[in-house]
Amino acid sequence: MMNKQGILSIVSQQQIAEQIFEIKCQGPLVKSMTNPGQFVHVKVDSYDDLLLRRPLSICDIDLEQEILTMLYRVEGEGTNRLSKKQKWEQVDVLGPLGHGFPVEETEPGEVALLVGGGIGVPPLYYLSKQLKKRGVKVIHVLGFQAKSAVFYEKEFNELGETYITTVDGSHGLQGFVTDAISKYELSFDTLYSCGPNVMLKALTSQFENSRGFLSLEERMGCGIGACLACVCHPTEDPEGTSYKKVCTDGPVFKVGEVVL
Amino acid sequence: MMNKQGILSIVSQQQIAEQIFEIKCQGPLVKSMTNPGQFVHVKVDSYDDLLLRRPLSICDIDLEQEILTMLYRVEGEGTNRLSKKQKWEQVDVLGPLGHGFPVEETEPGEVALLVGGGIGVPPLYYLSKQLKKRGVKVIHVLGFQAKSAVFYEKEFNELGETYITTVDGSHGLQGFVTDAISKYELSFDTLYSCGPNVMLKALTSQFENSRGFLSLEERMGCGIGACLACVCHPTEDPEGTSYKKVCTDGPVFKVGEVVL
Amino acid sequence: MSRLALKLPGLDLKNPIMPASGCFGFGKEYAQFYDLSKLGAIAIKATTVEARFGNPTPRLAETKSGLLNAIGLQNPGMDKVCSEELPWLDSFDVPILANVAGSEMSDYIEVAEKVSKSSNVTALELNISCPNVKKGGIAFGTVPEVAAELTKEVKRVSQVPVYVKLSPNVADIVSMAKAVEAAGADGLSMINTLLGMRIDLKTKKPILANQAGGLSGPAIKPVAIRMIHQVSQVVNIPIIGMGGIATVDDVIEFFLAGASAVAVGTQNFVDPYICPKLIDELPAKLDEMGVDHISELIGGSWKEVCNIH
Amino acid sequence: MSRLALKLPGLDLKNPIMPASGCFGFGKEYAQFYDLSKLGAIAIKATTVEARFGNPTPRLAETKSGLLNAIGLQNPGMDKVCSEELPWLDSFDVPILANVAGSEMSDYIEVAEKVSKSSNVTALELNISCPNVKKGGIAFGTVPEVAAELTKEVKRVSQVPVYVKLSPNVADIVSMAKAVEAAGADGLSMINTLLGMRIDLKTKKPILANQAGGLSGPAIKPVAIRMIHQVSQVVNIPIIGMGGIATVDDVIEFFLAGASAVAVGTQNFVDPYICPKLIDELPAKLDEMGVDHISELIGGSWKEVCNIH
Ligand SMILES: Cc1cc2nc3c(=O)[nH]c(=O)nc-3n(C[C@H](O)[C@H](O)[C@H](O)COP(=O)(O)OP(=O)(O)OC[C@H]3O[C@@H](n4cnc5c(N)ncnc54)[C@H](O)[C@@H]3O)c2cc1C
Ligand SMILES: Cc1cc2nc3c(=O)[nH]c(=O)nc-3n(C[C@H](O)[C@H](O)[C@H](O)COP(=O)(O)OP(=O)(O)OC[C@H]3O[C@@H](n4cnc5c(N)ncnc54)[C@H](O)[C@@H]3O)c2cc1C
Ligand SMILES: Cc1cc2nc3c(=O)[nH]c(=O)nc-3n(C[C@H](O)[C@H](O)[C@H](O)COP(=O)(O)O)c2cc1C
Ligand SMILES: Cc1cc2nc3c(=O)[nH]c(=O)nc-3n(C[C@H](O)[C@H](O)[C@H](O)COP(=O)(O)O)c2cc1C
Ligand code: FES
Ligand code: FES
Repeated sequence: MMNKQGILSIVSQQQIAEQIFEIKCQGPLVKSMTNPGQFVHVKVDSYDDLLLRRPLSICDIDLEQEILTMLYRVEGEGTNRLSKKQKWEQVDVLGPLGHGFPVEETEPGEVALLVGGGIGVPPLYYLSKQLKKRGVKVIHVLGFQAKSAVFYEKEFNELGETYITTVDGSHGLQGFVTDAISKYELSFDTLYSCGPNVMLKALTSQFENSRGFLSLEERMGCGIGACLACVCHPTEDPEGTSYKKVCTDGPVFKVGEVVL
Repeated sequence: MMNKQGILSIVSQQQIAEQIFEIKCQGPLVKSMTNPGQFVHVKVDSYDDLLLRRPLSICDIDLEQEILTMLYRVEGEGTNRLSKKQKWEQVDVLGPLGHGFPVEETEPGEVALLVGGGIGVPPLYYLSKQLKKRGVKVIHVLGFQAKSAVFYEKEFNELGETYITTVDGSHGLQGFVTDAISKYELSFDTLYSCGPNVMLKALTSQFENSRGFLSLEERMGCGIGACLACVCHPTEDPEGTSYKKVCTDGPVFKVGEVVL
Repeated sequence: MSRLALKLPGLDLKNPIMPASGCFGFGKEYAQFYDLSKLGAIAIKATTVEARFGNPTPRLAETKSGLLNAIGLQNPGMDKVCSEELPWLDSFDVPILANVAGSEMSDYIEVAEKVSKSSNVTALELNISCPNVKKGGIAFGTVPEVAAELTKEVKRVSQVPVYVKLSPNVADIVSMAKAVEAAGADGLSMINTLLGMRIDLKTKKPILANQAGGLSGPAIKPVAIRMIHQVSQVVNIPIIGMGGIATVDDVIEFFLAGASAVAVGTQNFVDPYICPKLIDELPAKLDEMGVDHISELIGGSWKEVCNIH
Repeated sequence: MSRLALKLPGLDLKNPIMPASGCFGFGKEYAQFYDLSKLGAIAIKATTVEARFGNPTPRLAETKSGLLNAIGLQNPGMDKVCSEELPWLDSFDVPILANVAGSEMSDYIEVAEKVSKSSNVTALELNISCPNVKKGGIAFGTVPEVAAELTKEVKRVSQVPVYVKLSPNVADIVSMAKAVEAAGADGLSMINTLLGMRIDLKTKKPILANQAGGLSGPAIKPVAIRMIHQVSQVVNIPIIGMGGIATVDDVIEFFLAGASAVAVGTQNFVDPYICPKLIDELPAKLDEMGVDHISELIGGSWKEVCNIH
């Protein structure tokens, strides 16, 4: 029997880019959050007009102080309400959930390319820290819409080479993450990525034969594998009845493992 | 065109008896709240799971500082949420609404008997202050369940004679307000009362020929006379199609005017 | 023409926002808050042949994101409505949609005939679905043949276009809609309330004196959207959409589902200024969506996209 | 006997709380959180003859106090359910209510026959009302004669008592209930989800890939309470009540309406510990209400009060 539910206290909340917030929460539950790429399922408040929890990635963990950092974009009512919460208010968190990025697939000394798009960037931060600790060389390519949406550039830079792209060219390279990879001729032993589906598809077609891991997003109900809201088809049975659940089999899958 | 809706800031909130809270709110809307016995319609918060406003009586007004005092009992979800609100948070108030107690029906020098039961006590406070200002002699009879539920005894005592009754006898006279009126042989020129229906019925049968005014309660939708949730029958047509609306024709009616 | 204006049978709308029947009385109370001429139209309270007191109280109970009501068609009767309420409304520049109710078919015909002659009533709304009327009423709203016959009879006597207000308490809303369209309805209103109940844990009895009541408010919006989405694809008459509208986003969602105008009910009780607020907020929302005229949104969730301009 | 224990056909309940079908899979996930033997029973996910993938994603959309789902009967098929899921559940001391679904009458019969032979399945729940199955399915749930025939056929082959799960998307729930009772149903489950839809303002399309979905959660509770209140007064078979249960007060409200046990659906997603929480909280609530045994509450909103003790 596990206890995966806990009440965490907000120790800080701040806006770090347009519509993007960083929230840090503290509590004993954080002790179990060791795997980058896992996520937590957050009940923003206790009002019943907004029923479901919201899945948010683990962006960073301070195991000693039991602090979980999440970065989120205000999308709709749930994230909007979360952004209004003050220091010392509480949130109900279920987690850690899912299978994260396999750090052990990259040997010390090898190169890992971490590619993030928009609000897919957060889980790469905890991942990068752990890879670096293991002695892996990390390269980051982070894509955003515009300069105003860029966040954590400094933080990633401290861990390794970091290339920023923006769609409108207002910061870094103009274009998509794939443009940066081509332009700077980035090579790697393992690819780790999280971001919008179009980006993951582009990466898959470019690197289908590489060792790579992609983190997917899907609307979730339970977050624990019971409701079947978040299923996808495995590549070997694209039309059949077999399936993978993003919440428990993922959110991280091998490149080519599931139909995007 | 009137503006009867305003956002008031909570300037204090405290528990004053078992389940009973006193809340003071400030804002320009308060300027228009001159009539005792009127009520305000309060939207406790902006969450949609609790749709309707809650009717609460005006208990006291500080016109100069624009402060409205309300006393309320935590009954269900709405009043429960209200009780959790902190100083400087805001509430959305519609009011003042309805017809209050007619102060002018009692001449200076006459005696007014103010009889309140439980959470019907609050509107009598602002009424008593105004009657006293007019030179009317005020006597209060306030009935509660038990000592733990008694509130504002001191405040009423400062305005005039005050008799407390409790059902279990733990404070004041044991019994009902009508017992106190009989026992102390209280006589009066005008009766003003607010409280549970059984109490109003008892008073009506005892004083049907006296000059008296009763404040009624009914579940409300709009609070402004449009939805017909709060109707009652006038005494002269108890089975017919004519009706009075508690929210706009009342909440205060003459003794005997409507069917209780 | 304004980007909010729409022409529906009998309803020349400055904008697509109107208060829903039963949630606005005959307008007097709200006229204290704002100029009723701002509204697209007004759907007035259900009118019956004789005056009615309605149900005993309590008549309201709250539910999660919803409201149960059992008012029970309280109204002063058609004579008084025609001699007092409607003349008073005449001073405003706003079309009136008169809600017609009854227990027998003959009641509807009598009210429709009389009320439709009033100079400022520009359309009727047949309330065939009021869940709080106990005798007869229900059958009209759930049997397509009966609804069709009623529509036909009322059309025969009405001086103005007739909208039929559909009940959501049916297995097959499409058959209902098609039946009344075939019978001559000029438009549809949907949806009326869902039948519901709440029980008080202290008294152990239903909160409403009438036991059951009609559920309205945000809780029922998904049911309304689904029904309008289904019906608007198979009928050729316009739909006035309603059920839980509280924000300008809700208004847009109803249009995308297939409504050509909307009515706001319960939210008037929460915010008496809601209708003018929605009217004021719509243009900015259209800008944000890159839409020139609100009519471009009608049925947008199922129509093939055609970017003409 | 414990004050929470109840005996229903095929269901020997330690307490009246069970997870609702489709909201608990086959129990494995929740077994990580608590001991499933604590539960009154478990209603397992709908089972069909063949394995099904279900609908494309997105399969969920939130609404005010509600949840729309269009999972689409995804399940591994009856053979796998009987060879893998049910044997795994055998290690718990808890009766299993097996939810049976299909597109044709013959599917239901085949699944019912096979599944009811499993040693730990103590009752069947006929899902005649799943709103997400497109062919056939709907008719079973909305036409009393068809539902009755299906019930009769399934009763003929089933080794265990049969509960029929009613759809709320009907005009007359009482006729449905009476028809299946007359056809031999041992109990009723109600309600399944209401049909609803949400449209995304950005894409202008329905959020669910399936367009419409089933509405569950607190938003639908008043509809469930109303239907159970109506039905429990006219049938002599027990009702498993569900629809929006989230608190112990909700459980009591369902009992007062006329339910003899309750199922919790959507709330499992919000709080995986909800079922054991409700079970733990019930005794204190009974104390507060001065009730010795939970069965005293059944139908309390309409039964004459009789204070025997
Ligand atoms: C595994 C996983 C990790 C995620 N990590 C992050 C993160 O670190 N930071 C971040 O900003 N966002 C993240 N997301 C997306 C985030 O969950 C949604 O943006 C958020 O749920 C939107 O909620 P809302 O109430 O603001 O929006 P609404 O649109 O009002 O939400 C309505 C419903 O749709 C669901 N929903 C809406 N958008 C998404 C989406 N993109 N993915 C999944 N469900 C969605 C919501 O959960 C909710 O149930 C993650 C999603 C998944 C599946
Ligand atoms: C004119 C008037 C003045 C009032 N003044 C006061 C006051 O000064 N102090 C005070 O404590 N209470 C007062 N009440 C009663 C107060 O409105 C209710 O106690 C309160 O609305 C309960 O809300 P709730 O959400 O806590 O309870 P719930 O039971 O959860 O409320 C559910 C619904 O029922 C309605 N309701 C429940 N009880 C009552 C009731 N007794 N009267 C009217 N509606 C009710 C609520 O407004 C709400 O719509 C007054 C009522 C009226 C009509
Ligand atoms: C208190 C109340 C009274 C109503 N009275 C009527 C009525 O007289 N005639 C009618 O057709 N609909 C009536 N309705 C239904 C509304 O017009 C509307 O169809 C329904 O409430 C859904 O809209 P909403 O969710 O915006 O309230 C009434 C609704 C409420 C809440
Ligand atoms: C995601 C989801 C899946 C469901 N699947 C089934 C199912 O397979 N069979 C069934 O009879 N009911 C199914 N239901 C309906 C529930 O069992 C229940 O009747 C309904 O959700 C109302 O209860 P609730 O409001 O507590 O969720 C499902 C509901 C949800 C939310
Ligand atoms: S979210 Fe429920 S199975 Fe994945
Ligand atoms: S509360 Fe609406 S008429 Fe009185």
